Amino acid sequence: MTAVTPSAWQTEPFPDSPQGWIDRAAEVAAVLSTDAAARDKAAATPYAEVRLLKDSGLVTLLGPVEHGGGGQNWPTAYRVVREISKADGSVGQLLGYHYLWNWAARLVGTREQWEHVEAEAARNRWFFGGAVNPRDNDVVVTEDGDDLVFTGRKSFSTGSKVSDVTVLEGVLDGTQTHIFAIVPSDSPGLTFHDDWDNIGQRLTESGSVTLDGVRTPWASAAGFVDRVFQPRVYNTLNVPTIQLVFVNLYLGIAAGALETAATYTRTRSRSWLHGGHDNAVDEPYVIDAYGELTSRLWAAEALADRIAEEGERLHGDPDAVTEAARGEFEVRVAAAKAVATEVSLEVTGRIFEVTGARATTSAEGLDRFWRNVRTHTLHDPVAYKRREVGRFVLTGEIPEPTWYS
Amino acid sequence: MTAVTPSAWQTEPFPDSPQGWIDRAAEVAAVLSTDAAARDKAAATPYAEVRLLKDSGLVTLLGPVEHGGGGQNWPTAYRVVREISKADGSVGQLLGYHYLWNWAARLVGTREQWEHVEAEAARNRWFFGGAVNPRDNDVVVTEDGDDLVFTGRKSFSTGSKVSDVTVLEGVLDGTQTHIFAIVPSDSPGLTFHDDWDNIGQRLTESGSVTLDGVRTPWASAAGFVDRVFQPRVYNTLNVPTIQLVFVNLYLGIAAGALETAATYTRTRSRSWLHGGHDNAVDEPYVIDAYGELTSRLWAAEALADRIAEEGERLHGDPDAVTEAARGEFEVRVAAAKAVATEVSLEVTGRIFEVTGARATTSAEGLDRFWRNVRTHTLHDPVAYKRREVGRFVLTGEIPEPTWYS
Amino acid sequence: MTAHVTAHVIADDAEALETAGRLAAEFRAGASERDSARKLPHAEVERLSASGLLGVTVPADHGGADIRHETLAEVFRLLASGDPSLAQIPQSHFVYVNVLRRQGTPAQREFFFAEVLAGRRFGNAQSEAGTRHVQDIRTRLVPAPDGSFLLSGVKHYSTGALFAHWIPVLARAEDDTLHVAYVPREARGLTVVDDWDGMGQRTTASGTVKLDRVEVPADRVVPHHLTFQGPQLHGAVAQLLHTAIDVGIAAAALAEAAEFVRTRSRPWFESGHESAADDPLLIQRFGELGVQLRAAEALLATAARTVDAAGTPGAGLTEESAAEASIAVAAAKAFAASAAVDIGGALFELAGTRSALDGLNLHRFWRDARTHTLHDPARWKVQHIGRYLLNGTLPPRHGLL
Amino acid sequence: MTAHVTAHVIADDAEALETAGRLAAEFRAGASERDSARKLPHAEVERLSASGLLGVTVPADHGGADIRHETLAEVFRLLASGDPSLAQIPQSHFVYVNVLRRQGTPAQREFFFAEVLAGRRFGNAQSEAGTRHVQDIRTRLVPAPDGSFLLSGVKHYSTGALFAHWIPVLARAEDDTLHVAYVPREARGLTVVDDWDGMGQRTTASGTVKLDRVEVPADRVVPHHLTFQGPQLHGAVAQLLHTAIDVGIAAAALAEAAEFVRTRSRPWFESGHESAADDPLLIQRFGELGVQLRAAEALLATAARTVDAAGTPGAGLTEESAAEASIAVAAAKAFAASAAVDIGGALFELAGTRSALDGLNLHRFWRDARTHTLHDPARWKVQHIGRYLLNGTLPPRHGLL
Repeated sequence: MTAVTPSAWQTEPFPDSPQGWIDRAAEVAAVLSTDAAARDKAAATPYAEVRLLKDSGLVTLLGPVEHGGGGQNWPTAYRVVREISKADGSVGQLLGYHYLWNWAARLVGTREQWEHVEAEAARNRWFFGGAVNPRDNDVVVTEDGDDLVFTGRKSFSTGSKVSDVTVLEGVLDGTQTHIFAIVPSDSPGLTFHDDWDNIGQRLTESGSVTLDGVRTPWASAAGFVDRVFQPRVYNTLNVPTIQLVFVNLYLGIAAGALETAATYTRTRSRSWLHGGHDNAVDEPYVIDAYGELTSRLWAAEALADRIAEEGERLHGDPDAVTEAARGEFEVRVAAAKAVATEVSLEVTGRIFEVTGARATTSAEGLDRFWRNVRTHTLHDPVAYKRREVGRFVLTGEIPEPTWYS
Repeated sequence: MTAVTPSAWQTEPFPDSPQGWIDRAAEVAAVLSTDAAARDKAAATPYAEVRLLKDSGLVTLLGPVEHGGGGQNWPTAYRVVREISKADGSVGQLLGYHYLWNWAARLVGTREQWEHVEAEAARNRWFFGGAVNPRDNDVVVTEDGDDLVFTGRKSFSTGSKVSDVTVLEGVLDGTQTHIFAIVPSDSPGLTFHDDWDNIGQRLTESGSVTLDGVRTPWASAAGFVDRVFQPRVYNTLNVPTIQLVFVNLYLGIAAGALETAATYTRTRSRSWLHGGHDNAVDEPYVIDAYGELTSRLWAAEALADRIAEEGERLHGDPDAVTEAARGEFEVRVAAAKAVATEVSLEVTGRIFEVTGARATTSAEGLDRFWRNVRTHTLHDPVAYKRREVGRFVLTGEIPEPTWYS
Repeated sequence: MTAHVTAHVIADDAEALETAGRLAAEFRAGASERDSARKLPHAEVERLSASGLLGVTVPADHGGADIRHETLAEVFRLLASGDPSLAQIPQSHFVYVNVLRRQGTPAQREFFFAEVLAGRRFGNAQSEAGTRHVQDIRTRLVPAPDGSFLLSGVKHYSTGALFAHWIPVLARAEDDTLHVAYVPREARGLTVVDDWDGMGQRTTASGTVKLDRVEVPADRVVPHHLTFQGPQLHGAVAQLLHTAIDVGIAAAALAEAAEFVRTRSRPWFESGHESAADDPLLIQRFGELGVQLRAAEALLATAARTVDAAGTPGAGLTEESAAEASIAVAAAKAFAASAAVDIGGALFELAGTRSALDGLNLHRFWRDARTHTLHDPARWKVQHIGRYLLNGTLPPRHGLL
Repeated sequence: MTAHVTAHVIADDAEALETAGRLAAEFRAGASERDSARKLPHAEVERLSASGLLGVTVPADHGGADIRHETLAEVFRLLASGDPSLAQIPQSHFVYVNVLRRQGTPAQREFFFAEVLAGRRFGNAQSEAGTRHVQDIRTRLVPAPDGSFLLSGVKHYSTGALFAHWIPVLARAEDDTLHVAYVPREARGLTVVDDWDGMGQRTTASGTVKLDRVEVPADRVVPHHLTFQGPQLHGAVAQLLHTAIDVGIAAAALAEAAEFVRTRSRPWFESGHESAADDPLLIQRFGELGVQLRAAEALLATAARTVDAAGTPGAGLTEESAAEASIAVAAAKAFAASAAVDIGGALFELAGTRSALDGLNLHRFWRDARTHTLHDPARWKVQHIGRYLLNGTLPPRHGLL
């Protein structure tokens, strides 16, 4: 980050309302947007960006008030992710994943565990990373007295070097049992590799991780009581909860693209020769394109917000979550994912039609929005999200919980 | 209507919550759907249908509780319109327009006027029609002592013969002043013609009207004090309020089409020869189409509901409505209209691809959904709705209030 | 036998095109009325016979013009731009002329090609209801002791049967192989029921054919299954004609929309123009649909040329050239289907509020397109195209590809 | 003068196609690396010259092959399927050969056609920044007392200029009419600045040409404005070549996606298949994009044939045939632009998560398509098509239609 000065927020009190937090996020976004294109090109490790998230208080948004957290809920967190993603999709992703990893204790852990984790996280303004790519089945967990030892490799992580703590995931040796645990990111044996070099989301530090005997107490294994996992339906809310982070990430990037393009069209685009218009903003087809893209984006945003509220009813009473309720929530999130994927690819691809040929200069970097969406929307195929929705409306079938549904 | 029996609702108390009213509407829709295709073909005057709306209490949904109304607000009314439109777009339109004409007193009238009208309407379960097509400038209002006399013709009306009262609109002779007044539908000089014969919305009684000296007291001219109109910004909320009726009409028809098609696919469609599937519901492409259409529909519904809430903040404090707030609401509604038009045409046209060739038999009448949407979406060109949105995001310009924006 | 028919014999491709253009213009005049009154086009079908168009695929050595597929596709496109139902009626006629070209004995060819050149029409009796899928055919040819057959079954969606002199019936022999039995329209035990009630293509008379122990001499039976034992264009040609119908509907709908806007639509008050035809947003939509229509037309012509270039069975046709022809036609059909439905629907947003009057019957284009494009699912064409493109998988051999 | 060049002379259309196919395959190998390193294709441009492809539109009476536009379009499509930047470099070369064909004096034609057959290249210097719109040209030819001219101005987006032997400069004469001055690359006062920094088409070297009182003899100036005083195909041909580039990008992107899926993609765990290439949802998407690509290809070929059939100025070309050619090309271009951008983007959803690795550089197709399709706005093509379709309005005569 080229131009971060010590943040004014350090001395300011926390916002006291959801809207206040969204406004705070917009202020952070304004700082990020000043050099977003240049930072995308440089693709440096985002230490300064994470500093900004900490200074502004956004990292503790979901944390308990009594320990210095913001005491907000998921609908606000999603809006904050969207706001940040308008300026910088990478930082939006880092923050959104952080919220989920921070919440992982609550999703999977016992009450004692998550109360402890959330208190520590809020007090220390921990930034969470994760090494939980579930398509790699190559982290083995072995027991060594009262400790667990993680060994293996994950091909993708998030946050890695910029995180204070990392959520690890592995399979207990000789079993089918997955174990989650939170360890300090500087734990011995935990090595983050510098091999994330993708066309988009370039600052997310999503490279591979090696776990060479990373040690953590058995007692920190989330959700285990006397070394036996205590399953709840609520565990499986991890997927729709993070997928809705993705949705808001895409919608934020799309909104940022549209705003950036509108500024360009307003201030720099030439009108076309036959138009009889002096300015590009007066061309009917330019106006029409903005109207069409905006309308679709607003619909997707409304769906994302509504589903966040639907999810909040589940998060509000975790023990009451039934398989049916979880399944319907997952289907709704799948629909939002389908719509958000479509609209964000469309918006980020079509803005060029209303900015014009000169806007393709690399210096402008307007393609970062498309590259960011294009990269992250490959996380899991959207066709299978549509399948969840289609099956539900056709046959009433709810998706079986997996790592992706 | 072929099969209406005296409704059970006459002896039941009113629902006491928005959801209760939506459930009531769903019960009415279930009755309407049993012979919707046959009634569409017959295109008879919908006396029985309006009776059903009255018996079920839906006509007085917005009316004051103390006079026998349901005491609900616009967001619930919109949901009710959507619910009815799932079964029968014509009846959904009749009801939605009824709500608007009933509300016209509040939009344009003085407090004394609207309190009087709403009390009478609720007590008598009036069904409202309207003869207010603003593109016809050919109804002249003349003064005759304490009376106003309306003379001329409107090429479209709604409700006409099935209504108890009709909202008239005309221009005061020699001025540019529009006058609205509510008159009994059997007023002398008011003639509804049987010339509505369109491809869709066939039961809406939208034919032309002749006004041959229709007389009403000057005192009933909405919003006039001492024969001088008292303008408020709130007057101009008529357009976004009715346009949001349209939005919910389209979305209801689309949802009905999708549900009807899903039932057909589930129970009657054959799978295609190469699929290796026994049932059409197992074909990946069939599932995909339902997933895609449902996702888009849900997004449009979420936007419609959110904007209804935004509008309710304006309806809740009419005197506080500023031009800017009205303009932004209008832009939001325009976006919803653009999205709803697109998705409803897509859904009603594409259902055939997932029901198959045999579903095109006239007896099935599956084309009524498309014909209904196609007909009503021609009310005003959606391209100009996109223009409102595009101008707003590009230049911040809000639409000037007209009859269509 | 059937009433005496005399037909002109068309000489070449150019005459076929000229004739089709002329007939399309004639048919266009009454198409809307026939549709709305569901009035079957008996006189028009006779005009078609008399014009000689039904004989243009008879081989040259039997006296026919043997026109190119590119020309035949254009003939269908033109007819459909005039009256889509009328254009669909002879679709199976040409398909069953093709069956004879491929599998007919010399005697069968001589006899039937003379019938065709005389203007006699083939209908069809293929499809069966209540079976598992469209290729699950249960109608049977039961051998009689004298070498003839008895044919029993019920066929639905038999486009053209009502107007036909001969009804080719798809049936299985004792060994389950597919044959076509050419049965005279007035054969004892054969009934055609006019029970087609589609929302579109309303005057195709695609009704039911009932066969109750109909006697069929052995020399009226053709071993159609042999067609599919090697590379074949049977499916490609059949689908090419369907594609041409969709493209014709699309073209007619767009032309009607333009005519309506020029002559009847009011300008939208916000457009700032005196005439609807000057509204740039309306013009833009016409431009978009014009591009879509031109793409459909270009794909149709390309597909037809690909069929022409593929060779014929036994004379240059290979697995690969047959597959490429099938895929080219499938691509054209999938695209044309969308174009026809889109343009049939968009007509209204172009023409404006007044166009929804039922009496104008402008929804016939959409109804026709929506009905006809469901003949067989476009999604399966797309799947076969994807398999071909991604894995080089050749499409299956059957009459729908 | 320029370095000595020797070029093969191509004999006919077939040889042109064969040569283009061969070169495209060669160029494909290094295209990604050239793009990612922004390494200008100097050697490849020389190969193009040597192959004789740059001379194929020289009239037969000057020794050229004078190939059809259908062939020329296919040559560009092939080259672009190998390397889209490399394909764009000679686009203006052919445009300015055409200017000489139309308006060159016999002496100019003799001189320049010999240059072209020898493999020499024309670049371009057309576009100006900071003006009101793209046809607002301010570069001037100022007459000198000896009958020659002095040329001053700054041109941007001068594709090919860096590689050119001759730079045709668009300039206004004293009377404001448009002329083209053919200036040697090494002329005194002429500088080419390699400042093109587009996100796509990165190695086209579409940089800046600065002209500071460059001396131009009178016999190097061609009255280009005369081209637009009657029916013309200048714009249609220029745009046809741009269209071919977009279609080539689309084809290359889809082929690359298929190759990736077949060889590198993992199957999605819910698909129930062992190989990604067997996933029916993936196959379906390939099918959809295959249809879109085939439509673009069919429109390109149809447009090229329409140009060929339109006649030439003074020999059959009419207002109507020229308009139909321009509209056919405009439709093809509008459609191809969407297809190229769509397929370039869809490649990733087909190929899956691993395809987003920056090192694979698979985003080059989208970047190239997105950049090149903005050359001039598709929305205005659509508007002209709409005017033509709805009101019969002939498109304006200029170099972009």
